[in-house]
Amino acid sequence: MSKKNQNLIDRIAEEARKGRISRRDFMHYSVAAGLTASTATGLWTTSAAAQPKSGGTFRWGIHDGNTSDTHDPGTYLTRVMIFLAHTHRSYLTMINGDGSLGPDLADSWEASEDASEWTFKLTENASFHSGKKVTADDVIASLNHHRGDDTTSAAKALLTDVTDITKDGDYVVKVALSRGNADFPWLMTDYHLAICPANDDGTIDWKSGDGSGPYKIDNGEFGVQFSLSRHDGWHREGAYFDKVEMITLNDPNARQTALVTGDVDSVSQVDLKTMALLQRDPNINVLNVPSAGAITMPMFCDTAPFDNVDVRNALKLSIDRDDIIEKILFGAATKGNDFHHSPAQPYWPDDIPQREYDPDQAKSLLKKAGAEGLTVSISTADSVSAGAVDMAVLYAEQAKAAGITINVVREPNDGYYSDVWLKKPFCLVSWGARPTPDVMYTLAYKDDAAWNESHWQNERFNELLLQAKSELDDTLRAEMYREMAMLARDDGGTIIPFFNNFVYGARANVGTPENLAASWESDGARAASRWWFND
Amino acid sequence: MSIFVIGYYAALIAASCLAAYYKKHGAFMLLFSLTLVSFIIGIIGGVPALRAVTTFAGALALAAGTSYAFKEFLILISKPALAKELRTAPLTASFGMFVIFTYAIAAIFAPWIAPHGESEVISSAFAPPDENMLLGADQLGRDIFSRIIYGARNSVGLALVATLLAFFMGAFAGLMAAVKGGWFDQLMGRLADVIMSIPSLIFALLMLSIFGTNLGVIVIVVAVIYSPRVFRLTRAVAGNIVVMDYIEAAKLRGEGDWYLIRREILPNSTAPLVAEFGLEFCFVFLLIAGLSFLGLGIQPPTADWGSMVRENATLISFGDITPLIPAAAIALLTVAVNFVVDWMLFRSSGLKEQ
Amino acid sequence: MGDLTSLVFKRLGLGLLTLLVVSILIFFAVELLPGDIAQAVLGQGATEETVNAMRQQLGLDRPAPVRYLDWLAGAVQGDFGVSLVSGDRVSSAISERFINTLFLAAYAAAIAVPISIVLGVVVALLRNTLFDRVANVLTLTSISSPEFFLGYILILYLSVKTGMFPALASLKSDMGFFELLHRTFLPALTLVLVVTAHMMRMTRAAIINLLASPYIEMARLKGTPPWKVIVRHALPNAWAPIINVVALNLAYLITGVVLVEVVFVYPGIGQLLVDAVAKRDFPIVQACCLIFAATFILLNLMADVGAILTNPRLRHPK
Amino acid sequence: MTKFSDKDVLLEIRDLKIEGYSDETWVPIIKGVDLTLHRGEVMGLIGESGAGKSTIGAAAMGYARDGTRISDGSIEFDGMELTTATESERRALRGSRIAYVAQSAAASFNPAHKIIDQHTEAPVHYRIQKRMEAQEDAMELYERLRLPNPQEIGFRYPHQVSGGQLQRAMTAMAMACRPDLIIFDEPTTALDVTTQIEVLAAIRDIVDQFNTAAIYITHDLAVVAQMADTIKVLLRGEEVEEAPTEQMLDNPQEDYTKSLWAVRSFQRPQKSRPTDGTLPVISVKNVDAAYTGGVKVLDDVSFDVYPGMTVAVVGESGSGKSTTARVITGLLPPSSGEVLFKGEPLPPRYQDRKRDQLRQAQMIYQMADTALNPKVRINEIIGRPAQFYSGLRGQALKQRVDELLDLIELEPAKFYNRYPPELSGGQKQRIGIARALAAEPDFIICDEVTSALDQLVAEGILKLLDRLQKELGLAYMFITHDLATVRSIADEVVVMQNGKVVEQGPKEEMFTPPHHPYTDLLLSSVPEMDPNWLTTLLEERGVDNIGDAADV
Repeated sequence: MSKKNQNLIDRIAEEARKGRISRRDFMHYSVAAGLTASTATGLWTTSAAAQPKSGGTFRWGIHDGNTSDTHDPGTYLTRVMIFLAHTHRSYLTMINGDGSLGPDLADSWEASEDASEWTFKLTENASFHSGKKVTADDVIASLNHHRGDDTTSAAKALLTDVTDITKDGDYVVKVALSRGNADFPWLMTDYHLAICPANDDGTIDWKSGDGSGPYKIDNGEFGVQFSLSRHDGWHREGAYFDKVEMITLNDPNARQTALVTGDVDSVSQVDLKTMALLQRDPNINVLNVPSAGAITMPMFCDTAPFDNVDVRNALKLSIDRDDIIEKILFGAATKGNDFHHSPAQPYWPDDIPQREYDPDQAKSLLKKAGAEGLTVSISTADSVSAGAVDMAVLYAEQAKAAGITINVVREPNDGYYSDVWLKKPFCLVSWGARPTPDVMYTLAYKDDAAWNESHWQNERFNELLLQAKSELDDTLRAEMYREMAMLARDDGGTIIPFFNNFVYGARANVGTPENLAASWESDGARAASRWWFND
Repeated sequence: MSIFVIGYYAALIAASCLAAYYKKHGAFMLLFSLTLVSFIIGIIGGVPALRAVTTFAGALALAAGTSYAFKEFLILISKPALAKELRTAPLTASFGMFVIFTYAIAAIFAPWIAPHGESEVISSAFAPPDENMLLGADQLGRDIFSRIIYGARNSVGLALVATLLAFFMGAFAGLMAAVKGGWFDQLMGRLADVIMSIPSLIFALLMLSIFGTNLGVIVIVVAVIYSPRVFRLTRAVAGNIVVMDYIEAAKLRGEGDWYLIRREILPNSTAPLVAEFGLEFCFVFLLIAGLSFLGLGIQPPTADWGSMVRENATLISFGDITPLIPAAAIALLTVAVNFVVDWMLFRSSGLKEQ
Repeated sequence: MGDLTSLVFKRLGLGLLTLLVVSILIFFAVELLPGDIAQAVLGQGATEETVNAMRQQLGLDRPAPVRYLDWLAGAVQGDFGVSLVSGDRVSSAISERFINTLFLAAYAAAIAVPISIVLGVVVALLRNTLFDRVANVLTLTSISSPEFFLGYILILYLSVKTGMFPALASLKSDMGFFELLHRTFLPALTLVLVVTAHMMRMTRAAIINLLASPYIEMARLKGTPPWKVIVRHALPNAWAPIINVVALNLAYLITGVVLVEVVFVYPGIGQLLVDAVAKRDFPIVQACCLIFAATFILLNLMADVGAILTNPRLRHPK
Repeated sequence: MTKFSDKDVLLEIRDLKIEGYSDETWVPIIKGVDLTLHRGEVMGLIGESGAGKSTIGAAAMGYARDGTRISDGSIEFDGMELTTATESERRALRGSRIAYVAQSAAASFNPAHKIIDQHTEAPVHYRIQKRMEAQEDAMELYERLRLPNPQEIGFRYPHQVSGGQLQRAMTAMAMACRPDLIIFDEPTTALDVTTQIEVLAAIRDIVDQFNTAAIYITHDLAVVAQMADTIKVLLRGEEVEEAPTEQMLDNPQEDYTKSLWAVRSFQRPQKSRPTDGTLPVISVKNVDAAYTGGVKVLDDVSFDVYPGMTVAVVGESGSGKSTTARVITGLLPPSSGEVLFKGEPLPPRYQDRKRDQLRQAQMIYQMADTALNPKVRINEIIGRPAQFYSGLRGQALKQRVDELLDLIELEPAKFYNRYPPELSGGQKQRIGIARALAAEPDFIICDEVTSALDQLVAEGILKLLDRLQKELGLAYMFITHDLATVRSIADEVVVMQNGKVVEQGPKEEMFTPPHHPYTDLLLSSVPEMDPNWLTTLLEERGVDNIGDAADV
């Protein structure tokens, strides 16, 4: 056993003693560090002072809910629904706490050579809350819900490459793609793709709220709260709480007060301004997890003045990322480098030089482009993110040093994504975490993507994107992503100042695993099934 | 027992005795009951509580003194007719006038008074107060004090313009309705009913969502929301005037509606309208603050008290007073306006209760 | 009494007309809102195809006047349609929220109305004393403070610092009545602070306005003690303006509490309406606005009827 | 002062001074008045408005109205000094030993309570009687005051009872605790003459029956002559003179008193209609009119007004006098009939009349306070019609205004820039006249122009109007309820009752019998200076007859 591995085991054991690591994770890491499963089990029993305990009602304040939410997975939009989906429904695959891809309904999956056909083997233990077994029919109907001409699903674009979905017996599902996609199992974690019980006609029954997740809904009201209780016989490990209450708390102050006063056990988002103050409260743990989510500032590369790459780079140079991270995010972010690939995603290239605030160079670039004293307008709204307006204002202040005048236009919150995004040449956009760089680039940087928010057309980039998609060799893939990152950084039309962290909080008596998933807030939206009460 | 406590009670008792000696019953009751209450406060809260009482009383006395001095100042500089009116102003009203005056100065001379620029980032976020920044910095490191000064200009200016517009529309419609009567009166009345029956915040929300949140839209929407109230009041006031014989005389002379409104009705309805203006101003101010609170207010980085409260509201749970300052600025101004309005209503209603 | 009945019917008729105009206004306001329900529901994930598919499913491709008339035809039969987003009946979507709103309003009113009237009478009796002036300053301050400000202060002192009351007013179906009262105390108290001052000042003003009346002087010259002058001789004649302001404030308690709902996370109808506006869910917006407008109209009508019923001249005709 | 002995003194006021608060200072209202009242004595306090009559009346109860204070002197009631007594001691006297009857019973009864409940309030409060006893007693008093239905009337609300009856009910209420002293503060001023008699008689009887002392405050000499044993005349807060009634009437000492007496002597010769075929200026022809709601208020009214003549329209409130004026001016279009101006029919609505037609008929209002816009300067009030009709501008306009001010005997330099509230009642009324004259009309409607004024001032206005008529050849339609005014200024009289013209003709004819019964009732009800007038009249009419008349 290497020294490095021994250190790792010591650390894991220490974490286990403090009760900060789950048994599952403990086993996972120990085995990874070279122990056999039985040795690991022994070590767990000796070192874990506080292993997950069952029981209790988990009151969970969630920051984005709406009275007009529905159970339709195709129109999931708010955090409350996404979190609820991860609590009462199942997916084919799930993202583990350490960011790896793990099984949910599918026990295992494999691809054809060119990654254009995928086979998922389903677990035979899974059942819906109604008692019905989860079979291939349910999976096929659930995926088809997002396909076809008359679907109203927001996930339609995700599955456009799927040509056919077939079953091979009750527990095997085969998916045929029009072109290879090595990341297809990752796509299956998308929050829209929850598996619902199928009707006889091949549609799904989403209205009843039935699912095969760790908890079943007892009662609830959209935009207010949901009460759930444990689904005995859930097909995976976890679900320690007896009951879960998911409460919609849209007002940041109400959320925080509820956490401070103990009206809830955890909240899904903490106001960054008060993060530091909250950390001082001994009753509260602030959980700060780097994510792949980002605020982007796309410029239309085909619209003056952004059609000049020097202007674009000047604008990229005149933003002080550190200042923004400090003032807007209070440090809770990873510095961005103008390519949409975060350290929380696989294949992240760690050797690309960081772009820094350099108003002088920006000035000279502008001079070169003949655009000195540039004036542009940037559109933003509070609905983009809590600090989006402040951020734009701060950027405008910083850009003054480069002789750039930026007018901040606060747009109405309502309809921002229908009237501003993709319509105004320079705006702020909030992007949720996507599991892989491929998904992200395909969605918003591919030349013909519907959401190519910067109207960026780069031949080499698109070529690489297609190659990487079906490349099953990780090393080659990583190299391709590195080159794409450089292209986006130096030629692309999007400023990415930072990847924001997920900052959420829990009462001190709530036990959490060491690794918290970075796909969503609250441990990848799975706090209900992964956390527990310590006392 | 500290010297402070001894001095505290000695001063109170001596003042009570003096008041009693000079037969100032009100003052005596006030002072002596304060003495008695202080015993209880002192027992429960100890010296700090007594200090708080002293500070509070001192602040009150300072406010009263300032108001009194300001009133005398106004009396001296104004014309005899106005000075006579001013002499009737109670302390609360002169306090109100003083506050309004201060706000007006702050608003007009904001660029000169404020030590820093409105959106100038000068330090780190939430930097504590120092000699450079009176009240510390906000979430972007901008000077809160400067932003409050500029906020006076923006918030108060916006509310003022909106109220003026509401008044113009409401009063004009009300006067026309009172003079014309008949179907026009009915129509305007129904229209006012319709607007009033939709909750103001909802109405503003809808309209601002439709037309965007630029200043012009805010002013117009808020004016439309509040004009029915002005309309109703003007209609009622003018309704009392149009039955006067001098209106009948003017009508029988063959005067037109516009002359009736301008020369006969308007001069007689100014007092209640001005008082209403003050009240409306407060409501408009609070509505705009509420809109800003919901994120539909003035565009950033323009400083505005409502948004300043909203931006920092979460700090309240930690006992940080930063967000309370702009909120208190809102409250102080509305209180001040209400004080003045109260006095004016008292004057115009002719209540001479002693 | 015949006059009263005909007045009520006339006002109800006018009220219906007002509601009709409100419904037209709201319909076209929702139409004018940028974006539509399909875009709102699909959010960032909307593509043209899916948006069109959803529009077609919801019948949004028909011209606006047709949709309005369709809705109106249902509405006059008491059918306010189904929520475009969830497909639930509007009545069932709203009823629970509306009951919550009514509960909070009733709770606040049950505290505020008696307090403000009693205080108003006391202050009128002690007019121009120190007590009156202090009350005046305090009420003005509470009128002048933004609601959210009051709410936050109450949370700070009664919840965060002392922990006496929960800061969240979220409701559960299995709550006992007293737990319910305890849980909703802070929002109720905020509302009480907002409305009490107004009602109290109006009560005081209405009474003091009457003190110059000859019959008050007569009562004094009959040797009636001051409290009896106020309670027996002034108050009975001051009911009309008091009822009016009470009605106005009750209407406010039902229709104007969005901010308080936001601050305390109370599941009332205001929050529902704001959400529905965000989602462009026309039937819900329409129904909420009509409920608000009807509340306003009915309370105003009740105030007028109340004023008539407390006025002996109108109650006992010659 | 022979009737009452000194040991029976009930109320003794010495050197009373009262101040009122206005314009931030205390100004004296009563400047040292003495008053001695014996048990059973009725003293009349008489004087013009502003003389301080009511203030003294209230002070006799130890009561200072809001905004006034008793600054000096003593008020001794039955051995108790009221100025130094505590508020509760003074309050204990009110209602029980000193009672008050206010000018307007309609306003002074609380509209929210039944009459009898208000009646029993004081006796129950003072524990003089139980509630039921007090009610029994109230009914008895109602009967004595000759109220119809004494058992039932108390259970009505004030607005359900007529003004004359209310005034008697209020007298009964004052009597509830059998007080030693009652203050009557102009109790009949607001009533029509026919009703006034009834109330006067009732008050006199009950005061006699209980031998209650009373202070009777009024501005009407004839009324006080009927009621008082002693009369005290006041002028601007000071006593002018005091004497037993007969003596005062026969032989007033002071000039001021004499001038009061002399008011009633103005009279001018009656003119008769022109016989040369001149058309009447205004001719009202068979006019019917109704207000919205359909109640008919005018029924077939016809009369003519000839140039240069004064037609007085008399009648009690509700008789349709003012409505007739509204029909003529076009404010209320008649439902049938028409109004002719110099033979030409006038459009029924004023909006349809031409500017010149509007100019020809002007109006002077009863209440100068509401007739003049308080926020407009005198020069504009008067100048506007001249500017509006004749298009005068600048210097010409100023000259015209000066001329008009001269005409109404107000000094132009002094009044040109003033506002109405700075003027006295009589001056305001003159401005009203000037405004009418500014239009250069042929015909002026004078709507009760003197009834709100003190007698001396009214006299001046009447003389002015008379002079203007002579100088400018104006025709007046003089609406009034005061027969004395009619007697002094009218050429022709139209008597109206319930919207109908009862009788019309030249003044001399109208004032000489035989009359129409209603005219007779009106004429005979006007109080006369003779102290025995009321007694005689009551004997003539018989008590029952009066009760009916009062219920009209």
